[in-house]
Amino acid sequence: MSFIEVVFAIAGLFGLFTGLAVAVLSLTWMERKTLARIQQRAGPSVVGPHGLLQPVADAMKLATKEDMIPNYADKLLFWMAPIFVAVPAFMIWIAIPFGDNLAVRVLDLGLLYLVAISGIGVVGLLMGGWASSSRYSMLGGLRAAAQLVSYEIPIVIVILSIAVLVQSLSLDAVIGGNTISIGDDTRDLPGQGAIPFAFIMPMGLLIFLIAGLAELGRTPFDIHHAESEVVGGPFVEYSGAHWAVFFLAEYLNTFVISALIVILFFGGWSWPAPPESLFGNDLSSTATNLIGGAWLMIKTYLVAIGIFWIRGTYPRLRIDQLMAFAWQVLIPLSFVNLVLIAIVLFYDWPLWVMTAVSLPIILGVGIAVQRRRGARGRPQTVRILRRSAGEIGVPMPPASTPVTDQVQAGG
Amino acid sequence: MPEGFADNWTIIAIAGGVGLLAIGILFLASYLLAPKRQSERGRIPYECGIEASPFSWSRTNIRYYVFGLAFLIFDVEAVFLFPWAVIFLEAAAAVFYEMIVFLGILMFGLTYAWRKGALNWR
Amino acid sequence: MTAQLVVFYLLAAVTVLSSLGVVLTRNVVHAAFMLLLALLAVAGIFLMAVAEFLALAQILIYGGAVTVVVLFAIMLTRSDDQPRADHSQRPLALLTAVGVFALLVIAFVASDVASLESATGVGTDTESGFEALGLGLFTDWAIPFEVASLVLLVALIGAILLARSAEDGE
Amino acid sequence: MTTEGSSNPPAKRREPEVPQAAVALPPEGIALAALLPEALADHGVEVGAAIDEVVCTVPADRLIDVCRLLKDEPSLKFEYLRLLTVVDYVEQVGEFEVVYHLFSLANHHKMVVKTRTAERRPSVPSVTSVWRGADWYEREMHDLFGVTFEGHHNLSPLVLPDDFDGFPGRKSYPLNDYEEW
Amino acid sequence: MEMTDDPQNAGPGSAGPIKEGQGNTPALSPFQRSAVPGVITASSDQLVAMARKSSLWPLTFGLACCAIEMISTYMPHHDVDRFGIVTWPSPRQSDVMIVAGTVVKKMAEPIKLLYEQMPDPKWVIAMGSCATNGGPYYRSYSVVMGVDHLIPVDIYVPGCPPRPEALMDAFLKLQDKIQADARADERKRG
Amino acid sequence: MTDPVATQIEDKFTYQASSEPGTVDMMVNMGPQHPATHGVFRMELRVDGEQIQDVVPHIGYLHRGSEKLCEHELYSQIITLFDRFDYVSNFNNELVIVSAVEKLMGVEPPPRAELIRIIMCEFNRIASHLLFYGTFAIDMGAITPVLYNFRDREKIQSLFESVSGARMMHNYFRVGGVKEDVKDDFTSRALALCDELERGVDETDKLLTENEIFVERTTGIGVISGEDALDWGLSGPVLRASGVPYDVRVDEPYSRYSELDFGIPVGSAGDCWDRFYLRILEARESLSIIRQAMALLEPGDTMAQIRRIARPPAGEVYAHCENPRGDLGVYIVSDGGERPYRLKVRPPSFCNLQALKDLTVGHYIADAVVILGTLDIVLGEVDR
Amino acid sequence: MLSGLKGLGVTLRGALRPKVTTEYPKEHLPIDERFMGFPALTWDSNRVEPYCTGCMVCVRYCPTQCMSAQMKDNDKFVEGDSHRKKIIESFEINLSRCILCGICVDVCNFDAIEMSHEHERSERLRNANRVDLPELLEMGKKYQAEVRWKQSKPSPASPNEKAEIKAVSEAKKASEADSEATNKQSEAPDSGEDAA
Amino acid sequence: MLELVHFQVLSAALFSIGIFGVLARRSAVLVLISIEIMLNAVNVNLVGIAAFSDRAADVRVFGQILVVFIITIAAAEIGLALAIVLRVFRNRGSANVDDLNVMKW
Ligand code: SF4
Ligand code: SF4
Ligand code: SF4
Repeated sequence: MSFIEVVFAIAGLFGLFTGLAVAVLSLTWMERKTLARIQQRAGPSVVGPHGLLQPVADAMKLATKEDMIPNYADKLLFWMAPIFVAVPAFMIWIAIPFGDNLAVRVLDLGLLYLVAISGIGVVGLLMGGWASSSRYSMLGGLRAAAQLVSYEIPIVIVILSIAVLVQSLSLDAVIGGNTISIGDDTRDLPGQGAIPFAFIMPMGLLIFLIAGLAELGRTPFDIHHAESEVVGGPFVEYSGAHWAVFFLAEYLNTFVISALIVILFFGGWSWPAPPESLFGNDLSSTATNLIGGAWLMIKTYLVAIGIFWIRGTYPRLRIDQLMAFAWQVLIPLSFVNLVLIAIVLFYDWPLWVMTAVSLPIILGVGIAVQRRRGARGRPQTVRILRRSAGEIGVPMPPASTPVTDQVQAGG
Repeated sequence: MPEGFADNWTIIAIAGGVGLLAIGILFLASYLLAPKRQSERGRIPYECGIEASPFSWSRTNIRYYVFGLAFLIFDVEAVFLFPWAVIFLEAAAAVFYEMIVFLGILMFGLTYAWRKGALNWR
Repeated sequence: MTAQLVVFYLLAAVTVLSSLGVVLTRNVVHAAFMLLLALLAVAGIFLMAVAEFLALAQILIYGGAVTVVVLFAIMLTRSDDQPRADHSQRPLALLTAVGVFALLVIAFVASDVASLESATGVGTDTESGFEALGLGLFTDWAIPFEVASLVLLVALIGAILLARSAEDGE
Repeated sequence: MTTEGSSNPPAKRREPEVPQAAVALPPEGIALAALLPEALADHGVEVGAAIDEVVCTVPADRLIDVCRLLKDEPSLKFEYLRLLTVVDYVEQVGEFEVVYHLFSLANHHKMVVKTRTAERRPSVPSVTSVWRGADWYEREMHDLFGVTFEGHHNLSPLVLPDDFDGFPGRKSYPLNDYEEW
Repeated sequence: MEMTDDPQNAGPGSAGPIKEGQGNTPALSPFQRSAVPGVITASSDQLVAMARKSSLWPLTFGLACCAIEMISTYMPHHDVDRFGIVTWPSPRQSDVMIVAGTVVKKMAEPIKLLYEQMPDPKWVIAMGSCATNGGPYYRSYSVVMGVDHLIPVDIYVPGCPPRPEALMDAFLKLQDKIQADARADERKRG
Repeated sequence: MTDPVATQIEDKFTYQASSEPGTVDMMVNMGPQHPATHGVFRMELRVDGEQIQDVVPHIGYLHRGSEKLCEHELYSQIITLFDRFDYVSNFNNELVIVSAVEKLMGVEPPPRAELIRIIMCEFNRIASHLLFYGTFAIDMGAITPVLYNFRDREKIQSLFESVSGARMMHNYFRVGGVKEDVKDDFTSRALALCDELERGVDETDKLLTENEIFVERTTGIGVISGEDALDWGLSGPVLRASGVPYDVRVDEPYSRYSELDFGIPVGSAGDCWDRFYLRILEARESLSIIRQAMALLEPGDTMAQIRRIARPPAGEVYAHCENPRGDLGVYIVSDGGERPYRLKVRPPSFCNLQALKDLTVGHYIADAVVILGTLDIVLGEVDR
Repeated sequence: MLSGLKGLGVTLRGALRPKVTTEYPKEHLPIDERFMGFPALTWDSNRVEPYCTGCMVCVRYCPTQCMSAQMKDNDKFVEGDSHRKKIIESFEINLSRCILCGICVDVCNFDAIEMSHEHERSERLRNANRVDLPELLEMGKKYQAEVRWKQSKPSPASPNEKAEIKAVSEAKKASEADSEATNKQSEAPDSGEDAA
Repeated sequence: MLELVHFQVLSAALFSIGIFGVLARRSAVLVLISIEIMLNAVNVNLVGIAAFSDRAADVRVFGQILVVFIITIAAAEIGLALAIVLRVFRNRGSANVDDLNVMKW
């Protein structure tokens, strides 16, 4: 690599960083707007048109806010923890394909790279939690570590299932398909242009979505920064720029998980293919990439909105339930998924077998989980005692009869 | 050294550097622009308004460790799975069954842990 | 000096310094983080030897898992004797370490392995290299591979048993 | 007041012409008032009434026995302690009065138990052993009036800051002056 | 409990001359303190002030009855999120402390501590008559007669409790104040 | 951390060795400023990992000395202080003090005034329960219910405003009646509001009650038996969730509750889910009460003929009403003056809070928050 | 899982409903006419003076003692233009102490004080909300205009009016033909309380 | 030019640092960490040899395979050893190797 290339690379990567920062800002805006919409309120609307400048103002404020290090804190680790969380979150983006051959780097081991790099963030959270020297952050850091660690496994296994399906660790192959030779004959492995993996591996999608939510620490898995319990968890003591970096990392991860869901299960930039009738089929590769990138972004944002929507609806789990869910449901299920897909490929069954087997399993597990966890609500243990029926209190005076009629009338 | 290898990793290294640098710039900007007048008292760790005693260690619960360890084991397993995932179709059939046995053994471990209640928090 | 060498020295320096940090720091948690740093740098060293898969595996296992396990263990065993973290036999240990180092270096330099040339070898950089590793692993090394699963199983079960009984108080 | 007047603070406190609230016991109250003197015969209890409550005054040293009896005796069965409070009659008679409002869900009747303690070193036995719910009430009253509840497991300040000086519930404790507005 | 020696609030009958310039103003950044003042900050100050005032994050913190109306202010009908106001549970991430309710002596220390734990720049809104001067509890033995005995207050919102609109009005006035302070700073530096 | 002094302090304050060798419990302090303590409540938790070993509640961070103040205020002024006890259900509080004084004076308010009071109180009960659902959901991490509930609460408040002139601190009930009659459009407004509230409560019900996570988080958490609950002096929904059907509105009917037919939801599990669901049902019953009372509402006086400055006879009285949080009572000793000689409130949350330790020990930190949420304390009334 | 999805449905339905937010600085939630804002003194536009006589009843009954007032002899009464022998000289309410209870309004016998609709009075100074007579009257006038305020019972006649009435009735006695017109004249002061 | 000896010297350095750690540190956790460093030293060496050997490609990959196994063993070792340390700690309230000499816990 020549010097010039390095300079270009640095410039380009800075560009990427800026782009991602903007994406993060837009994501925070979108989250607030989505939640506001759900909650029948306006959301940010005063700062800039439709509140679009709100994230910018927030960012500027955070950058110019005092950045303090608490007493008793382990200063170095405290200072470094956000970096440990944010830098891997950024480095993941090297491998994300935005279009045909359009990634910062097309890595042959892309999937492994993703898995390996994203694992480092845990340490950052634990570090931040420990270094803050506050009980809440300690609790939060430990919770974060236990949680992220547990939900990392299903993610890894689902990614492995995808790798099995395309027989490659390259993200390009995930989207574009792959051809391998087995003995004498060659076999085409599916890419997502035709049929997104979501239809082949619905189980994988579900596991990935749930585990992804948990990796992000978003409701219903936000126990590590649960405001009502640990007041922000590992971030309690962080202020100003350091906190902003944590925040950035969190949203970068949200973005990455949304993008991964799109890339792994919804064909990334390639599905549904841009209607050729509209553009003709001799598009320049730039145009294809542009459209593909736009597609990817649109889908990613849609997934992100879905994540925000879930955030707006669900209460959070408790730590034991969370861990039990990971280890007793998600991990076994993800292994089942992996073995299933491997079997399907090994015996050369058609791929719809996978779908056909997955759906009943999902249903069965869903029902089993419900059964165990108090299915449809729980037995109603509350009953209503009425004075008119003499079940409670001193007996009603006889004069009450007309009133009862009115109850019936009033509904 | 094979084609693209050095480039890939140089870029990745640069990406790490750029990430660091960008965050460093943010920190620097904050250092320069942000006011600093925190009192000694203000730097007491937050404890809901009560003056916290110094605190850095907590003896955590053993359960954390069990989960961490199980994660470690499964991570190592994933390291084996990654090469397997991309070759088992091309390789001999034995490779496929080998991995099934391997997974079977580890699943046995998981079931054992489950039975032992190690996967329950309580 | 080629750029390669510069990078190698850099990584080696990080590795050695942070390993030194691991054995010298008084703060156990710092030691754990230094370990993380050292092991990540080792991953870089692997990359210098064109072992991409190993580097990523190293990051995967040491970057996430081992560090977390070690940190959990540290947080579980807060001993009140921080200042006494080191033995009194430090000089002795130092002597041994230096001795071993000298011995090893002499052996390495003297042996003819050192004279091997050219780093053109096959790594796991490309898919084919990676696949070669996989094929080797699952065909020639099939038995050790299964044994590895048993080792992992034993580690899991042993740790669970130990932890359980520790938790039960007995 | 027309009844025995035990619940009345002594006449010293009032001008004679002050009107008294009329007693109107509900049926359960009348039944209870009939029952009580017998049930508590050997405890030196005076039974009276105030508006719609049966009131009985108990010497402090018999308080625990009486309370236990009131709670356990099936025809009384006051399992619910509604309120525990202290009234400061120091200016009138130099005594604090501790008032217990009881309620029985089973028998659907209610009553008031009262006991007196001297101004200096006021202390009455704690009823936490009878009703656990008395716990915080007693701590609060200890804070505000300085009445010691013997046998309470922890009389540390509850509502007041740890370093608060004085007993602000007492009549003798002044209000803040009208300082600034 | 100690009281600060704010001359304005000292002692009884402090209806003394009303002093200007109280409340919180952010400390100067090194740029502003530097040898060549105003070189870089001349207009950036205003910009920063704009950012700050558009992103006032209050501490999740309610003391008494006023807290209920404060919560109402965050809720759909009023929705201060429009102004970029969202609450954060930790003082480290908040800019504004809304003292919504009665400050009793036992609570004085925590409030002071929380205030100090907030990073600079920070502001305080005293909501309701209790936080302003004791309100209905002005004669109570355990109430601090106004939170300004403990920490500097920027905006006082009268009312018991103030309507949500009144609190929003206070936020707007606080925004004005932030901008005006920045402008004044700039003018001072020339 | 290596600082010896720090270590020393740390050892002194941070740890309490538990019985097991080699384990150390951590003290976690929650409050007075903590998003989940509903005000300025503070509890110290001794936790082993995540499991709570001990709880020490601290109250008094809102002790405003109002009982003492009440002894120095006219009866008419006391009403304003009562508004501020349980600041989430102001009307219910006002009802207690005015009915106590009325009982002492032997005054009967006119029937219309009584019905208006009942309507207001029941609306206020709903408003209070709405706040409960919302904050409880927040405690559990669900952020939307609170906004829906406050949306509805705002409408109740605006109805209050049109009746009493204030959204919260109404000072509307008077000894002998209410301050002024409701406006002409009150009936239609209130009935329309009832329908809206019904929808709102249903929404909360759908959003939370059956959600698996919610059920999982609340079932079997913070269980207290009926006997223990009585022993602790709990009241209100917390007591009824444990299966004790005690509700002042039916056990000692006051005002005109005896003419109305309504149900009292009673639980049997005594856990958090029961306490939550019971309040949902209670809100529905309140709506039915309001509708009945509206039907009974007839034109007439709203104020009894008494002198403006109440001067009750000497004596002592205990009056209580069913507050959204439980049995709110007031004990007044009158010496025949314009001001009470002694006034003491029976604060339901204060009593309910006492049982906290029994409820939480053995659960997780997250459960403590949930349990505290279902106790639904209001610090203004706990500390007074 | 299914009931959890029901929750998603509820939130989705919420998202589809119109928002309820009022854009505060631009619009304001409707304020009921009964709303009790800060107390204000009413202005008798008829007599061109405040209604308040400085009788101090409200001051005495105010639970927070946030008012102070001073009365003086009414010059207008001396001149015969007003029925008020005494009139308020200075009146101050510390609005930041006032708890909006409305007791002062209840106890005032002269309709002289009203709970206005004023409520957005945030200030940067602690004592900036101590408002004095002119401002209170301003607030009162605003309020009177807003709600078309009416006196609850007519004021008695002032000395001049009395004299006039007397004169008129004497005149009536003298000439019975014009009785209607004189009646109107004497009633006029009682009805026209609307603020200008 | 990068040569095998670079890897070997680095490996030697890491190994001796590990040895120092094992010998000098008292805390069992730190001892285990040091062992981890030693194992990594071996890995470095193996990887180096694999990369620089002139055997056929599919044989040279064995060095890396060995590393995979070492990583596996290292992980299992540290997991299990730490569990033992925890167990000892629970029983004896100390995680110092000195205190482990009595094997009857
Ligand atoms: S100002 Fe009024 S509403 Fe606010 S806290 Fe004080 S008493 Fe409560
Ligand atoms: S406002 Fe009314 S009560 Fe008050 S001083 Fe004036 S006239 Fe008297
Ligand atoms: S409204 Fe109440 S507090 Fe305010 S001035 Fe009138 S009487 Fe005083």
